[in-house]
Amino acid sequence: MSALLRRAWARGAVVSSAILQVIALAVAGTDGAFCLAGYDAPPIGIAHVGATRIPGMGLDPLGAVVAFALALIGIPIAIYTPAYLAGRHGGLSGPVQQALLPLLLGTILAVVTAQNALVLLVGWELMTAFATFLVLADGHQDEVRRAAILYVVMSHVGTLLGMVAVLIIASGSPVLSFDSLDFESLRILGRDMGAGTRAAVLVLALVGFGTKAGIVPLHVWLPEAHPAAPSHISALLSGVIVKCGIYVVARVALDLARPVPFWFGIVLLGVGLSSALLGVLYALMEHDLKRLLAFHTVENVGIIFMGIGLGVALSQTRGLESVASLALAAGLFHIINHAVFKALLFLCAGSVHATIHDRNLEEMGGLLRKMPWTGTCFLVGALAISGMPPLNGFASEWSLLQALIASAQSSEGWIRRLAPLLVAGLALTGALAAACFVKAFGIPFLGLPRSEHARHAREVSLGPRAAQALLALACFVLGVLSPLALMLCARGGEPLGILPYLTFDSPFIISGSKIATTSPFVLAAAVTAISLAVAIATRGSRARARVAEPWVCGLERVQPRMQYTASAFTKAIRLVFRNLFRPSREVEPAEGTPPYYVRRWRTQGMILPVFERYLYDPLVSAVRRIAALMDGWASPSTEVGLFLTLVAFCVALWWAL
Amino acid sequence: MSPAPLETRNAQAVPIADVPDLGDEEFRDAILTAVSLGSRVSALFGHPAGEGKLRLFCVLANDELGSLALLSRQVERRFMSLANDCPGVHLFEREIFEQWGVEPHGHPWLKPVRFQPPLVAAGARASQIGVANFFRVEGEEVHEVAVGPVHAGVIEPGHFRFQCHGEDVFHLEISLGYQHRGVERALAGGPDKRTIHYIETLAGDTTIGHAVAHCETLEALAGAEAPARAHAIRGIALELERLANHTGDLGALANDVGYLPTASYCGRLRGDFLNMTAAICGSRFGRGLVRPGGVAFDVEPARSAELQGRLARAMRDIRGATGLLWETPSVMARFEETGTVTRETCEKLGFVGVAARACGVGRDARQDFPLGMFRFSQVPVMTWHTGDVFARAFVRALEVESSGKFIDGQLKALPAGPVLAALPERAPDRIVATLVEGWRGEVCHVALTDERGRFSRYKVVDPSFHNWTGLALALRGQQISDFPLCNKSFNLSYCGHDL
Amino acid sequence: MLKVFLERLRQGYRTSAYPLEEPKLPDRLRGLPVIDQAKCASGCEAGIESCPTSALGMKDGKLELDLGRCLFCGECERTLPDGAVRFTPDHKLSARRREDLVLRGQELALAGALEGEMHRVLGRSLKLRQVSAGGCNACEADVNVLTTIVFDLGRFGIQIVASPRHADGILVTGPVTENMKLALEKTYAAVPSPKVVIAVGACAISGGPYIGHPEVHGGAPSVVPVDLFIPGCPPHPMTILDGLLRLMGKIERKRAAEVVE
Amino acid sequence: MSDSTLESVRGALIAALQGIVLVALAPLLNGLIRKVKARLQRRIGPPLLQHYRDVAKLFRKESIRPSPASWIFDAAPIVSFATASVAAALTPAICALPATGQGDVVTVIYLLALGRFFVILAGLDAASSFGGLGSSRDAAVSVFAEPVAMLSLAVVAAALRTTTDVSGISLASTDAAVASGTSLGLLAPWRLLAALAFFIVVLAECARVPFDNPATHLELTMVHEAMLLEYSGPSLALVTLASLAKQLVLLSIVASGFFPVGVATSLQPAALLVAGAVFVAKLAGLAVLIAIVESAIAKVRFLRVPDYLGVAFGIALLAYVAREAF
Repeated sequence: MSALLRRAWARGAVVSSAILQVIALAVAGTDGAFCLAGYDAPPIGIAHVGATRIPGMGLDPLGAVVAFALALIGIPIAIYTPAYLAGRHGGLSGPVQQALLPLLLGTILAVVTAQNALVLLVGWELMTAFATFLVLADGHQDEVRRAAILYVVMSHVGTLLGMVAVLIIASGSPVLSFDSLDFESLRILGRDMGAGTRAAVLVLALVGFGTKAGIVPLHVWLPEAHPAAPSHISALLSGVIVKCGIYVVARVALDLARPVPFWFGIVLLGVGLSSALLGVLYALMEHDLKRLLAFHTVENVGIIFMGIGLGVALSQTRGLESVASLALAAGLFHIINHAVFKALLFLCAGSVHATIHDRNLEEMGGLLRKMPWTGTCFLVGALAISGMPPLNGFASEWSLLQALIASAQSSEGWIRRLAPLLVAGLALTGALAAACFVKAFGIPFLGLPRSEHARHAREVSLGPRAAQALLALACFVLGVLSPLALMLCARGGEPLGILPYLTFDSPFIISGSKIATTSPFVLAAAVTAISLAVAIATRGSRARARVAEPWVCGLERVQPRMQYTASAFTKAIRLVFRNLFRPSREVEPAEGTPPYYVRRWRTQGMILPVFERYLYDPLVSAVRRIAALMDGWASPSTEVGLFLTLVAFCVALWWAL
Repeated sequence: MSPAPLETRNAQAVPIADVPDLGDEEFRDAILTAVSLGSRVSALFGHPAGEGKLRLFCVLANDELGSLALLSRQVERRFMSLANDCPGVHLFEREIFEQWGVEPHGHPWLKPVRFQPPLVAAGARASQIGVANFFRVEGEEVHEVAVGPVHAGVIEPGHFRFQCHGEDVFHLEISLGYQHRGVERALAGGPDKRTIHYIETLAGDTTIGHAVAHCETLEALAGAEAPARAHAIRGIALELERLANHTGDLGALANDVGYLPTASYCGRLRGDFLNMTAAICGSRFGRGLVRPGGVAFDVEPARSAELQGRLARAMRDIRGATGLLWETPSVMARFEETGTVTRETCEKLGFVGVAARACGVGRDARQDFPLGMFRFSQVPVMTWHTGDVFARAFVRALEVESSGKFIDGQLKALPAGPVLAALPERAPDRIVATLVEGWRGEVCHVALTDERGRFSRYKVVDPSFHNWTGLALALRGQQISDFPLCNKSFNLSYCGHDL
Repeated sequence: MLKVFLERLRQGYRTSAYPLEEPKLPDRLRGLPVIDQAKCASGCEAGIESCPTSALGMKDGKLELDLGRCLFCGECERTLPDGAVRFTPDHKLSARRREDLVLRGQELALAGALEGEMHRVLGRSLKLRQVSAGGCNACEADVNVLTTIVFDLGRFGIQIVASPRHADGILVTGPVTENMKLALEKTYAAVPSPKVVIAVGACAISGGPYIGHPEVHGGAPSVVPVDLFIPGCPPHPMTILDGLLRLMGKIERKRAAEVVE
Repeated sequence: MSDSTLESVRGALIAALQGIVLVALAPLLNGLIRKVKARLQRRIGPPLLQHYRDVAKLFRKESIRPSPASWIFDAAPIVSFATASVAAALTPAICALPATGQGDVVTVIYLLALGRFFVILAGLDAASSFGGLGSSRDAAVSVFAEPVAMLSLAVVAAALRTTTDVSGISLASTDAAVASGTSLGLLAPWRLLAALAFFIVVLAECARVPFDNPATHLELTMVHEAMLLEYSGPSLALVTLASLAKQLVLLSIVASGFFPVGVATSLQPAALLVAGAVFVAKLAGLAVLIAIVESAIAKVRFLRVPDYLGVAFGIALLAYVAREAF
């Protein structure tokens, strides 16, 4: 009886917490939307207690973009979570997780509404802490713990660097107080920095906070932490927490340290392009579904940085202000878009994992027929992330592409020369992403099941289905209304000094004097109309269609083993980029002589994780060596190390104040 | 000292009793010794010896000496497999197992050859075709590609099972038998009115090759010889068959790499050569031409003159058409270093015909074991050393040239006389092995007669039987999209293998 | 590149004008046999035995030749009384019904076009999947040759396609071995209707030289319904082309046009 | 109705009309390529209208769906046909008016990518090895083709200091050609190089030699057709039409996007007539060019396809350098 009661109580707590979350996030989202639309914030909202603004906090258009993204995905996640928590075993209990989640959401909101560096940094640290707990929520296997530690360590090292950047700006002030760390004061200080100091601030901010954003080569924690976390946490991690990294980079480097020199725009473009390309390339080689999605986060962060970087680089070119605004808007819009479709994909991946308990694509197959809702929603997400019209990914990618093409008209030689390469790079990224998602959808969801688990897959319950459907719908709506969304996002440039010169005559058509014209709405309408017409015209033949075994050259029947595997699907691409991947294969070949007949032959292909091998491994061993030197007075255990960083952080803060 | 194998010559009938009957070890040693001295196994087959026993006959061919050797041994349920030491016999041993239920002990890869019903009444049929246990390369990323028996092109049925990773082929297993019509079984007890038709349809594109081998066999058993004019016409027909098929193959190779000019010209020229055969006998494949005792159709002077003219024109055109292949870099890029078979593999497994000559092995029965017209008029052996698709294409092109010269020479100097002679009775209790160089390679017919001179066993070894393994090996580590090209470069017979 | 075009000029234009012109065929070609019952008066029973596939028979005292079994070897020309059976170089041999192939001295009822809906659907575009069901590769080769420039099958809207799903019918060669039976059934089932089956060669029609073998099934009709029979061993490519064109109604129509003129 | 509404309605009508006409003509264009190819081999070849007969037949035939397939299998032909049709409506062809509402070339390419996405999925849906083989190859080809396409378009837009809008390119080209006739002229090196790069992409995207062999029967060597092996009846007709339309769309980008000579800039019947004739002539020229290419070179080994596209990428880069230099 008591057990039953306890379970009912737990369930009730989880559900009511979810409802509260939905309400709170709805408020935050409305707030963000209002802010972007240029209206005053409504009387109750974030960064307010009642009608009073909390000191050191406040929403501006840049933060509003992330807040809006958080609301968009937080609500479906809240709907998704209860059923997910009910269905799993072990790990943190449901109520505890459900209690941690609002805390995490709160700290995220604190980060994006902070108007004071101290608030920002405290919020940031708390966000990291809560996120770590939630990453650990689902298990205590070594790999999960390792992932969490990697996340914490990298996050903290990054934070330290970022903090130094903030402190450099603040160091111009005669006194350090809470008020002197207000953004307003920092902006004034920032304006007077010397070129060298500014450069140091920009680079430190990018490296420090960019770690959280997962820019290459600081991305290595992402593919470890995402698969380890429960899927809705992965969704939040990729959807918003990573974006907070971008947000803080933009805030510190582009806002507080203004005016931003031109070269930093180019740096951002370079970082963006390399993250985009490397992210998608590693994603292609992945056959762990969640790791694959995590690598795509790296890619999309890259795209976002490209947009922001182009905005920065063009903002100083006369005559191209509207293009700069478009580029920035595209980048910020992509923050929202990526949040939406990545959350969608992670939730769907979670649903798949919940039913077949596997993340390996090679063990899946035929899931669309077993899980039509989840499969279809995943397809929408896959189409969106691949930039397929008329979904939201298309709108932001297309806008960025147009901005890049238009920037070839810049009088600035660098940008003009780089623009076509960037166009090609972005196109390559898009094409690779499409190839990757053809794989990520096609291999697990189509064809025949490749394992017993996959054969017995079942559709998830109503809650998760609704959450997924909501996000899929959001992909569509954001795509169709992208001109409107772009105009709103352009306002996010205001705090960065990239003024929103973007106006479209219609909320459905993107056009301008320097860019081409497109209309996801018209495309959607036309493609849908023709599809419907054709579908209706040919419905008779489909209704009469005969179901038959696939053609296997006259053999009895097709076997699952005859389907392409995930790794085989991208083999050709792997070979082209072999210098990057360094693919190798372990073969246990034929036994015995002569070699003409074989008895047993086992093979396993792999790629070399270049960054881990050549960047981090030496680093780690160097640290180990230093730690060994210090063996006499400090324990080298990771936990203590963690503790020490926290202490160092607190000391630094205290000293700063 | 064990009894030596019986030395004999091509198409020479000898009493079965003269063939030494060896013990297990002796049989094995004799074959291994001979192979180490340069011989290869042309045929190895079983023949029921009564009392539940099976007598294995082995035909060893020594290309350098031009001699054949026969040996045999009696087995009951099993015998020591030779396949590990002499890989060339692995298919023969599997065949023996399938036909007679006698197990080659220690065979590394004992699978059905053609899924045929056993020749012994009590034997159980092998497993169902197409659902066999195919070799699997393990590893989660490996997948299979199954092709056949119904292929995309207009070709014979066979099943190919690739173990792949994307474009890469780890392993190819070839499973044949779809064409099995039971010809060898039906040939026993002959010759009768259907025999020559069985022979002519063993492999439809090698009608002349098999028919010549068969007729030489019968003539040897009868102790007679066909007239000289018939030999010349047989030679012409044999080389026309080679011309037509080689030309067709070159065109097909061009077609497989999507190179249209040569593909279309060769497609047409192949027809021209076939039509020249039809001009001689009315059938494009030479059906009804070669008959025991000679040939059924004469080539009159007028016909010969016309043929010479047609040949000259076709030869000029084929030179132009094939020349394009070697001069087009995009074609050569596809041909070179594709589907390579090393000379060592070739020698170990005993490939024959174009496949062997393209590995640099100068093996050609027209030169090594000449019969008929080839005793008097020699055709040079064409080889190339690279063992790849290019080599097999290039050797074909060279042979087209030399065959054209041979035909032209024969047409200009046809011996006078009749074309058909009546054959005397066949000798009883004889064995005869005949090797003829068909266009694919060595066609081997072995006939054993009973006490009335009828066939108690008629064994046919199509050149394809030796070479199929070569195709499987050529594909290892290749790209799967090159398979059609490799396959065409070997162009092996399915029905010749499946009989 | 230049060489390619020079060679093209030299190779010349080779497509036969069939069916507008009669093809030039070898004088020794053994095509349509003609039976003269009168020559059999002196007794044909002895000669009949020489037929390797028992295509020859006596029914009601009349000589009968089943083209579906005939290998066109010409043996009967030699063993029967002179002129009882005479092979002409006429290549037109195909028939729509199996029984039409049995000659008793009457004119061969050549194949007519597909009827009704089948003709409307397939009359102007016919894609075929070839199934080699135990053939010796001669029929296959002579089908293959139809796609060369000489016969240029494509100009009639006929094409050999890779997938049975894209096909409108199957073209069967070979006697249908036991090992190929399933594959043939599978292929037939894989073709979307309406579909046709074309049996090419003596093997595919009756089993050819392998009639009676337990390893084979006696041709395509024993497994699938056949719409067009093209006899021969192997049939001359012109015979096959003629059969296909008749099936599509392309030759009949040409005749009609001639009549109008 | 206001002027601008009228304008956009008229623009939509023109676009719809163009879409219908181009989709209707697409089989003819391929018929022409096949005919020329046949002539180059000295054969008669299939009738020009054979594609229409094939398609008409397919609409009357039975549909078969493979047992493992999901709704993707049914949807892919429809989506690919719809996207190709919309692309045909938007692609540069006969007229270029600033206000027709015809979109830009980049959108056209994205639309085609959407169709391709579905077709590639359909290849995986039937669970057969050939489908997977075709899908994997097609995905790889598209990965390397798309950047080249975008780069060459960007080069043209950048060189003309305009956008990738159809009208933008056309107007800038015609203006420029009239104005200077030199560096912005129709035969400027950058334009020729960019067009060449794009043309190579067209060959790759449309499964033509040297990337694919449209005439092959061999599953193992196929790229595009391998994905479609399971389709039959109306579905096959739709995917066939879609790929033919895609070919025409891409070729019309070459014809009227890269060389917008003769493109009508007003809606006067005479101008449209001339523009139509010029367009048809340009397409016919491209068809002959494709036929010649297919008759003169062999198909490359599949894993060499990226190399060829890499060369195309180099050419597009060169175009860019050429534009900077001259």
